[in-house]
Order: sequence, then structure tokens, then C-alpha cells
Amino acid sequence: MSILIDEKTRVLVQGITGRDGAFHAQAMKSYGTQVVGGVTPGKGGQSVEGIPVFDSVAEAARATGADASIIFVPAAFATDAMYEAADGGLKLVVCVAEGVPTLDMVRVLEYCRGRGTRVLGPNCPGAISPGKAKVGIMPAASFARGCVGVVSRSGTLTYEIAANTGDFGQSTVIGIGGDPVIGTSFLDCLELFNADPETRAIVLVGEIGGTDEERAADWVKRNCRKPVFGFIAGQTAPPGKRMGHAGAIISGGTGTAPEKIAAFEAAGIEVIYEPQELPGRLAAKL
Amino acid sequence: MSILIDEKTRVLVQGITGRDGAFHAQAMKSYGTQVVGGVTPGKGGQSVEGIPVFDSVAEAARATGADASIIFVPAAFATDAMYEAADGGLKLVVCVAEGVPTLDMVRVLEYCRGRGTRVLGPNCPGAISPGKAKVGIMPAASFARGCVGVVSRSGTLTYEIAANTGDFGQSTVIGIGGDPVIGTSFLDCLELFNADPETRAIVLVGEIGGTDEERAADWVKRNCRKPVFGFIAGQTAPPGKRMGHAGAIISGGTGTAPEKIAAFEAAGIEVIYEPQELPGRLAAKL
Amino acid sequence: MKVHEYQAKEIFEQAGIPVPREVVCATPAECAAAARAIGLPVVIKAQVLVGGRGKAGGVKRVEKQEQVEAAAGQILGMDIKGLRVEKVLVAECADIAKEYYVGIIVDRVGRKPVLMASAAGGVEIEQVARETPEKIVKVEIDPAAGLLGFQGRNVGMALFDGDAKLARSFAGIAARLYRVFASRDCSLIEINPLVRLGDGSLLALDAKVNFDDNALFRHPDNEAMRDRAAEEPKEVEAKEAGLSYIKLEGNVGCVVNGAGLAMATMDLIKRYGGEPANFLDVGGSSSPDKMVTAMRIILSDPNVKAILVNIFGGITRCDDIATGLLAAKKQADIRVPVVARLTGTNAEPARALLEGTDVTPAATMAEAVKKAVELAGGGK
Amino acid sequence: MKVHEYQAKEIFEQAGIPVPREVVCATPAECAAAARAIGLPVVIKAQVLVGGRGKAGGVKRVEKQEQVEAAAGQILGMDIKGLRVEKVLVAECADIAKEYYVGIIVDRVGRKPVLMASAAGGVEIEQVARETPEKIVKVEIDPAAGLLGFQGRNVGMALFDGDAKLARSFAGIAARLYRVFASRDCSLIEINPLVRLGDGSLLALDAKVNFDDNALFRHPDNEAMRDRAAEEPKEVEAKEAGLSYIKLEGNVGCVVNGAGLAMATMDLIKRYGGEPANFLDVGGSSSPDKMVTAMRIILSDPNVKAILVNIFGGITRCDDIATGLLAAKKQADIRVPVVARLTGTNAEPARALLEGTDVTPAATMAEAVKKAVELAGGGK
Repeated sequence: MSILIDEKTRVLVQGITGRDGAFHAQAMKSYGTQVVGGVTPGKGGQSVEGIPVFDSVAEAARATGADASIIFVPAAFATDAMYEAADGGLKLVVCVAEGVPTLDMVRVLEYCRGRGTRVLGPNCPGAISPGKAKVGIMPAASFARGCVGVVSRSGTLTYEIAANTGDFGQSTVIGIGGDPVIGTSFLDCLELFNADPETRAIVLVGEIGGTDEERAADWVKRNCRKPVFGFIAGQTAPPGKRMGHAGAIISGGTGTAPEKIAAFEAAGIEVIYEPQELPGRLAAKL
Repeated sequence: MSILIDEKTRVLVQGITGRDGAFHAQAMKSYGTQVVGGVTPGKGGQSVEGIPVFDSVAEAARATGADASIIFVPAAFATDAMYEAADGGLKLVVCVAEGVPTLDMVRVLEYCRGRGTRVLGPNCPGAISPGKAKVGIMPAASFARGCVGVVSRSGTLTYEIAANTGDFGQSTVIGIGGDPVIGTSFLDCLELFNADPETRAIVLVGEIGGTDEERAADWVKRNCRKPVFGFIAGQTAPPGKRMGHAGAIISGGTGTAPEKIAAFEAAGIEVIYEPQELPGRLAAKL
Repeated sequence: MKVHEYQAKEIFEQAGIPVPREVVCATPAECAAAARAIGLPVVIKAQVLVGGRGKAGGVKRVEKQEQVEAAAGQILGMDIKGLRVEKVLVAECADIAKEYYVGIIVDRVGRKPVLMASAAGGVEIEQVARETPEKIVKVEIDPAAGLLGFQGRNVGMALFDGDAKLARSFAGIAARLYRVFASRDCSLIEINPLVRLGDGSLLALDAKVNFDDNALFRHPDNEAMRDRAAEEPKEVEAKEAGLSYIKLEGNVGCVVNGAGLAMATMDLIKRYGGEPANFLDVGGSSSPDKMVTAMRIILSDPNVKAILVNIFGGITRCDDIATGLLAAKKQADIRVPVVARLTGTNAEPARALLEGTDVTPAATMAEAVKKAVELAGGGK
Repeated sequence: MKVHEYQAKEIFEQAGIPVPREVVCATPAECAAAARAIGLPVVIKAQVLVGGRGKAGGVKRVEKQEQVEAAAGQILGMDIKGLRVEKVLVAECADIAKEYYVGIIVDRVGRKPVLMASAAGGVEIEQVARETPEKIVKVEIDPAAGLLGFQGRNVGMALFDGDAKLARSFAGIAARLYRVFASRDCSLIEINPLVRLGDGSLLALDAKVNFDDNALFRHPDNEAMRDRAAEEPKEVEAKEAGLSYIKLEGNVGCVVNGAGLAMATMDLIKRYGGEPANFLDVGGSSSPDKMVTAMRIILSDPNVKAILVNIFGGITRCDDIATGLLAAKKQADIRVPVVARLTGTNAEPARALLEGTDVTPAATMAEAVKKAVELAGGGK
């Protein structure tokens, strides 16, 4: 098993005829993901890399039995794509785009919640269950099938951490996104990893800003039966400055690295200060 | 049994310190309804006819364990009162006010639906389960406990029909309201009456406009195990003219009385043309 | 509340929905000037608040400038279904390739606004719905999210056979249409026909906007569009007194409390061989004053031969009604017989008040109706 | 994006939120004229985009007209946390009975806007939240329904100890505040303090409005309020090139792809005894050109003693980075050592490109950081 996605996940690529959409549709398909269709209005009937293109999500979902999608459209159009995915009955929507307005996300997440659709992102690399499926933009070669679940707010830092799981490999690696309002939280992923028999340890890759790490730690303390490791990026970041991610900003004394690390320690989460510590720490616990 | 309300229903009166609110709070209480509290912002701590007044629904619900409310505020403020009732966790909200904008109702009903709150009305007389509880404005003396369930889009016509159930009496009498968009439909009430052991026959008092009667008839045909009688007001109404109720308007050839009567007949619903026919027809079936 | 086509077009124009070049005119001379400015041919369209103006001769295409005044003169002042044509719209003749329908209403069943479109434009949507329902494309609008981009686009794709460019421009029009619908509290908004021109652009050739009466209190801009001249003065007077009155063609005047009971009373009059002269709902809490106004309005109709008062007291107190009735009789010379059936709240004191007067009492609705029909001279 | 208090007040005024009589001024003479118009005493407040201006001496109460210019002269031109005061607000002194806090932010956990209010006004809300959380009243705002009337009223009742009149006027202000928040895509909107005056009315004495950067594309009115003078020019230049750059105080320059990895790299520099000179994220698909700009920006900081390039290729191709690095070296005279760690997509060709150059290669992040810190002269 794995979480969120596996070999049975049937994926649509929204915006498949764009440059990024076409490139990643091909990359996901090569990885073995069941990329069953693409959506670009007006291009229905065409095909991209052997993948049939449809005019709408509803049509594509009907024709292909898709249950997930990944969105490759510019930020200004990404919310409309999420609405369409939810309206089309998809269960999982991955949004890669950076720069989606926060209040748009507030509204679309409420809409998706009402329709039973999970959003991953925005501003995230997606998810990969190594050896099974990739619904995202990560470099496949950096991941290997195994037993460590990784959940992270970052992109490349996720790859760095995953690459440092060594021989243990990964069950699923999820980038939840760097924006203040995102569809899937650390907590959501922890619950899933905790219930997933294939996952034997969990690595939580947090960063400054918000309190999602603290909430996750609190949950771990009370519920988690598996070893959890925690990493926090941004210990040297000054308050009030947005560190790239819209969500990575220390405001009014909350969201600092020391607070998050203290929460991890209080919850029995082993704190990692360098990615390369990970293999040794995993070996000691597993 | 009865439907929607009974002797255990704990009722708040929103707008209790107004003229109508105070009058009907007293009338409902005299009838035996458990009127547990009233709400008027700024009048918290006072009491009306021995009923304690609170500043907000949340406070009132917490203090009294109320699960229903009836709203006596002007139409322009009625939606806010419905929002507050739903937010306060009440299960049933009766809105008497006439003149609530339709799109406000669309929005508030969506909100209430998401919170498990049923709205009865607006522009309705409420409901009465004779001998048990009255959450409405109907003259109590016109109703008697018994076995006929009455559901109607009208006010006084409902009293007229109920008064014509003769010795059979009524299990519950519900006025669903005369507006185009209302919280509880004929169909909703039919389902409840059909499942209610105390109800042995159902009278559906429709009027021109919309297709709610047709939908109800269709359901009766397929599901109803009890005798159903139907009455339609507005057979002489000309198309395009609003007959008092915002919902009672024949538009573009739909919503006419002949259509509704045909639907009743096709569903095996006995059509009543005069209220006074009812006792005889009930006697023949029960 | 209905507004004229030219007013709906003004709303469309403000909202960025493409409309033809056109000018509203009240005289033949204005029409001639408008036609000259627009360029011939033009179409002259009667502005009345009822449908069917085309069949009634209220729409004329004019090819030559010198024919404009005559054509306009025929339409201006014309009577269409009882309404006088006070204004006309002089509009350019568009180069129409195909006609479509698009509209938004609130679906009572789904309790949500619905965008409807059809490639069968120019025809009443209800007729299309009855005869060829498969030709109507519908989407439900989530009131929280509004009309979503993909929804307008997908309807457009269905309407324009997969032409993505037309679908996008349709989506733009639909989005603006919904914005008007929601922001101005419409009960209906329609473009019929929406036309595709020879050059591939879309244009709202006709426009219909109805406002929700219940929301007028917060839309002075809607209220300002009211055409008082097109309204029945008695209905306006009744409304101002808190009554709901509609004039009909019969001879039995009715005063009833409650819209449903009022309709049922009218129906029973018809069933017993009479014809109702009006619909009249005195509303909830009735003061004696309202009753006086109600009687005056009914009596202003010379057809009325008898008056039926049918009251089931709830909030309304029967004694208030009786008092009002007596006051009305005192103030005006009521030359027609009155039958009163008063039951429910305070029916006893009401009966006492009427005792000894020439008001005919009745115990039931059926009895009251029978007597009133009889007194009015039967169905004649 | 932050705006000045005087700009926030303009927004408030348009929205109907009561603000003091006040004038924004750029010179002592303007201040004197403003004070004369408003009437003494006045308060002169520095307009800077950082907090803590009061402690820094940027707010002065002036009793006499003849003291205005001198006081204004002290504040104008003042340096507050590295920012020069270019403008001040001259405001009437309100008759304050009590200070309150009210603000709206998006709660990340609930994923909804939240209205917060507190009777502890004038204090930073975060401090109140830490020390006396029970003093904060909060309500979650349903994005579909907006801030509902009863919500504002109930918060007002809690804030004003059951005074219904004050609660209603608070609800009016809260409703307007939310309208601004939602319609202009704010990330934060605050009135701190909101004051109750001696006469019982409410007034927004200070105002804070932050706009969502991600929504600026659809709000030219928000963008128009940007104070370019208050921004770090290098950060602006970086942003225009699609980079995210923040200047820090250390001596190890960093070029990293991805915000998380960039922060982790900075942290590791610190951990290994160094100090990062900057945060720099080259973003997703990096062209060689971006790399050239990145190097130029970093090198413009004279503190930089070594540069660390840490790339985990995904969408970013390592060979693009290497090519960009070499181009930068060619175009500019890079006097400091460069350490490069390139892994992931196209790492092999990248290594080949850098072979034989004076760029120090590293296989892991830890190795790269160690070398860079060492080359920069350790933590010194």
C-alpha cells in the first residue's frame, strides 16, 4: 500500500496541451502512472503522447473513469480548473501552480470539501508512491520504493530529504505546498501514513510560518504509533520577511523555527538538523 | 407521533420582544409548546411572558437546549436570523416573514443544508401537531388531534382544509410557504408523513406556479402507501399574474392548475374541488 | 417587476454584454433621426411589458429612410394586449448567421440559479422545453461560487459544436449575465435571441430582465426603472394599502384573507356558475382601514354585482373585518349586496356586529359562495 | 504587500469606516497648514512600513500651532528600522474613552477568514493572543455567506459588555472591514486601536491593510498603492527576473532552487559556523539568464566572501545552472570562490561543464556548505 495514489489511480492532466502539461504527462506516463486522459477546451479529440484529449473534465471523466487530476494551467486559471475537477467528481486534484490568490483557495476548498474532493497544493510538487505512480513534477530517479512516508511543505527540499532515506526507501512522498491556505495538511497526511501498513516511519519536513507543524505534533503525541522524524527549514530566517513561499513568513512572533522544534520535541518527534542525519536515525529506529 | 414538531420540541422565538413575536410566543406557550427562550440582541436577561430572553441564538441554545426556532423579524432581517439559527445548531427554523428576496433564500438554504438545519418557509404559517405543539401563527382552535397529515403552500386555506378533516383530526399540519424558493417542499413532508405511524391519510394543498405538486405526485405514485388527497387553488387565475404569493404565478405555460390536477390523477391522488368534500372522501378511505 | 427591452439593454451595455446600436424613441421624428444616425435598414420595436408584440404588428423592418416616420407612427400609440405603446426602439439590422437562447432563472426544485441555453433561439424557451427538451443545455449555479468559468465554457462548447473561440466568448457573456442576475436580484434574465453574426461575434438582439419584487427595497436602481404608466392604477393603489388586488373579468367581487384562500374562493365561484371579478388578499393583520380601501377598490369596477367576504381569522381578527365592512358601508354608497362568511379568531363578536345590517351572513365557504353567485345574478 | 497607514485610511474612508480628520504631509510647512485646518492639539505620525514607530519616536502629540513645524521636522527624514520617513500624517486628537482591537486574517488551519476583536486595543494582537487569549473574541467567516450580521453583532456584544447600540455600530464597521478584505484580496486588515470616543461613537484611529501578493494581478488599485521607495532595490530587481531574493547580514552568498531547500541551506551554513548573506530561490524552470542575474545581485553585496550554489534538479536542469554560472563568471569579475553542488536532473552534463573551471565541486549539501563556510573565512 501507499497513500493518496497508487498503481490504480487514473489520472487526468488538465492543461495537457501546454508546454509543462505535455512534458509532465509524458514523464508521469513513463513512470508507469495511469495517465488516462488530458483536458484542454477546444482540443478534444486530439492526443498528446498517445493520451486522449477532451474538451472538459466531465467528458474526460466519463470516458476514462479517471479519479484524479493534476493541473498545469497558470495560477490565474488554476482555481477554475479545481472547480471543474471537483464538479467532474474527481477524488484527488493536484495543483502545481504557484501564485493562486489565497481567498480563491478559501472558496474553492470549501467547494471541493462539499463534493468530497481532496486538493493537494497549490504551489506543490505533487505526490509520488515510488514504483507505483507519480502525480507530480518530481524527478523520478531521486525516489525509491520503501517504507518511509515523507510529507513536506517544500519541493526540492523534499527531494533532498527523500534521497536521504537511504536503503529504507519511501512508501509515498507528498509535497503539500508552500502557500498559507492549502488543501491537504500535515495532519491529513500523518493520519493516512499512520494507517498505511507499508509505511514504517514518517518524516515531516516543515518550515517557518503558520502552525501546521505544531498541530501535527500534537496529533502525533496523542495518536501516532510509528516513529516520526521532524525537520524545520528557516531557522535563520528573519521575522516579517517572506522566504519565497507565501506561507513561509514569521508574523508577530508565531511560526518561528524554535516554536516548531519545541513542539516536535514535546511530541516525541525526533528532530533532524541535517538531511544526512536521516539514514542513521532511521536505522536506529527501524 | 407526528412530524417535524411534537411535545418534546424546544422552541426559541427570534424577535420575541417585537409585537408579533411577543403575541405568538404567548399563544404558542399557552398551546403547550415548549417555548424555552427568546432572542433579541440587547434585551438579554429580560423576560417576555415568563420566557427568558437572550442576546443571541448561540447563548439561548446553550442555556435552554433549544432545537427549533420561529422567526418574527421583518423580511429584510429574516435571512440573518436563519443564518444565526443554523449557526447555533438548531435543527428546525420556521420563518413566517413574507417578502424575503429569493436569492437570499438560495444562499441561506445552502448554508442551512450544510449544517443540517431544516427551514420551514419563508412566508408560511408554520406547523402544528394538534394537542402536542404549535410552532406557527395558526389559530389553535381550528385544529384537532387526529390522523390526517396536511401539507399546504397557503395559510388560511390550510386552516380551511384542516377544519374540513372533520372527526378524523390532524396528525400534523404544515404550511410550507408561498414563495418560489422555500426550505421544505411537499415532497419532504410527504416522505415524513408516509413514515409517520400516526398519519393515516395525507392532504396535499397545492396552488398554481412551479412544479412542486407534480414532483410530489410522482413520488406518491412510486412510494406512498397511504391515501392521498389533493387540492389545487388558482384554477381561475390568469397566466402571468402573481396571485398574492410570489410563487403563485403561471409562467410560460407551466404551473397551471390543469397540469397539476392531471399529475394528481395520474398518481392516484384523489382530487378535491371543494374543501367540504373532504370529510366524505376521508370516510370512504379510512 | 418587469422592465422594457430598452432598459434591459442599458443594463447589458453597462455590464459589457454586446448589444446592437439602437436608440429608444417616443416620437416618429425621433425615430427618423435615430434611423439616420444608425443607417438603414433598421428595425422598429414596440416597447411593451407583454410578450407577443411581433405577432401584434409591433415590430417592423424598414428599408428606406423616408418610410421610417410612417412605420414608427403605426407602432407608437398602438394597443398591444391592453397596453399602449409609448416608446419604440430603433435598432440596426444585424447580419444574423444563427439565433440562440440564453437565460438564467432560479430553479425552484434545486433551489439554485440555473443557466439555460439552446441553439433554438428566438422561440420561447418553455416551448423548446416542452417540444425538444434535448435541445436545452442547463447548468446549476452554486450560489457561493457563482457561475464558474468552466461551466460557461462547457455550455458554449455544446451550443457551438465544439468551437472553442465562440465557447469562450459565450462564457464571457454568460458570466456577465450572471453578474447582473446576482447583483441586481433578478428573478429572470434572458437573451432571446442571442445571435451569432456573419463575422463570428455574438450579440444580444433582444433582452428580458425581471427583478425580484421582494428585493426592490435594496435596489433603488431597479425601482427607478419602473414604468408606472404600464401598471393597473387600482393594483398600485391596493399595493400601497398593503393589499394584493388583481382585476378579473367577472361580476362577483371577493375580499379574502390569504392568497391561497382567495384563489380557492375564486375557483369556487366559478364552480358554482359565477365569475370572480377580482383576486383580493387583505393580507395578515387587517385593520378596519384596509377593509375600507378594499371595498372602495372593488366597487370602482362597474361589473361587480355582488361582494363576497370570506375570512378565516388567524392573525386577522374577524371583528376588525366586520368593523371595516361597516365603516365602508357608512362611507360609501354600496349599491350591491354583500355576503360575509367570517370564521376563526373573534368570529363571534364579528357576527354580533353584523347582525341587523343588510350584510348576508354565511356559515361556510360553500354557502357564502352560492349566495354571492346567486345575488350577482348567476353566471350571467 | 503592505501599504501606509494613510493609504489604509483612504480605503477605510471610501468604505464608510469612520476615521479621524487627518492629512498626509511631506514637509513641515504642509504639516503646519494641516494642523491649522484641523485644530490643535494634533498628533503627527511617521508613515513607515514597519511596526514600532511609536517607540522609535515617530509619533508626537503637539499642543501648540507654533510647535508643529519643529515636531514635524524631527519626524520627517527620521530613520526607523532602516526606513526613511518621507511622509507623516497630521491627525486630530480624538477624545478617547477606550481602545479596542479588530482585525481580519485568513486562518490557515480553518482555511477561512476570521474576524478577531479584543478589548485590549493598542497592543499587538499576537501579544494579547500569547498572554491573555481569553480576551480575544473570534468568529470564523463562511466565505460563501460573508461576515453575517449576527456575527458582527455578537462579537460587538462581547466587546462592549452587552451594549446593543455599540454592538450594532461595531457590526457595521466589521461588515465594511470584511467587504474591503474580500473585495480587495487582503491578507490582513486591522484597526488597532479602534476607539470609543467620549460621545459613544467608534473611530478607526490606526489602520493596517496588507494585500495578497498573489492577487495583485487583478487589483491594479492595490498595485498603485505600492511605495517603491520603501523597497530594497535588489529585491525588486530579483523579483522582476523571476527570482526570490532577501538580503541578510552574513558573508556566504547562496543560490538555491526552491524556497525550502534555500532556507535549509541557510540553516546549514549557520550550523557549520557560517552566516548566510542572503536567501535566494532561482525558482522552477531556471534559464541560464536567471543564473547570471542571481550572481550579479549576490555579488553586489560587498560582505559576500564565498558563493554556494546548491541545486537539486527537478524541473530545473543542472546543466542550465552550470551554463548560467559560467556565463556569469565570464560577464562579471567574480572575485570570490564559488562552491557548486548540482544533483538531480542533468547533473552529469553539469559536472562535465564545470570540470576544469575554478568552481569547487561538492557531492552533498553538507560537503558544499562546509567548503563554502571555510572559503568565506569561517564564521568570522
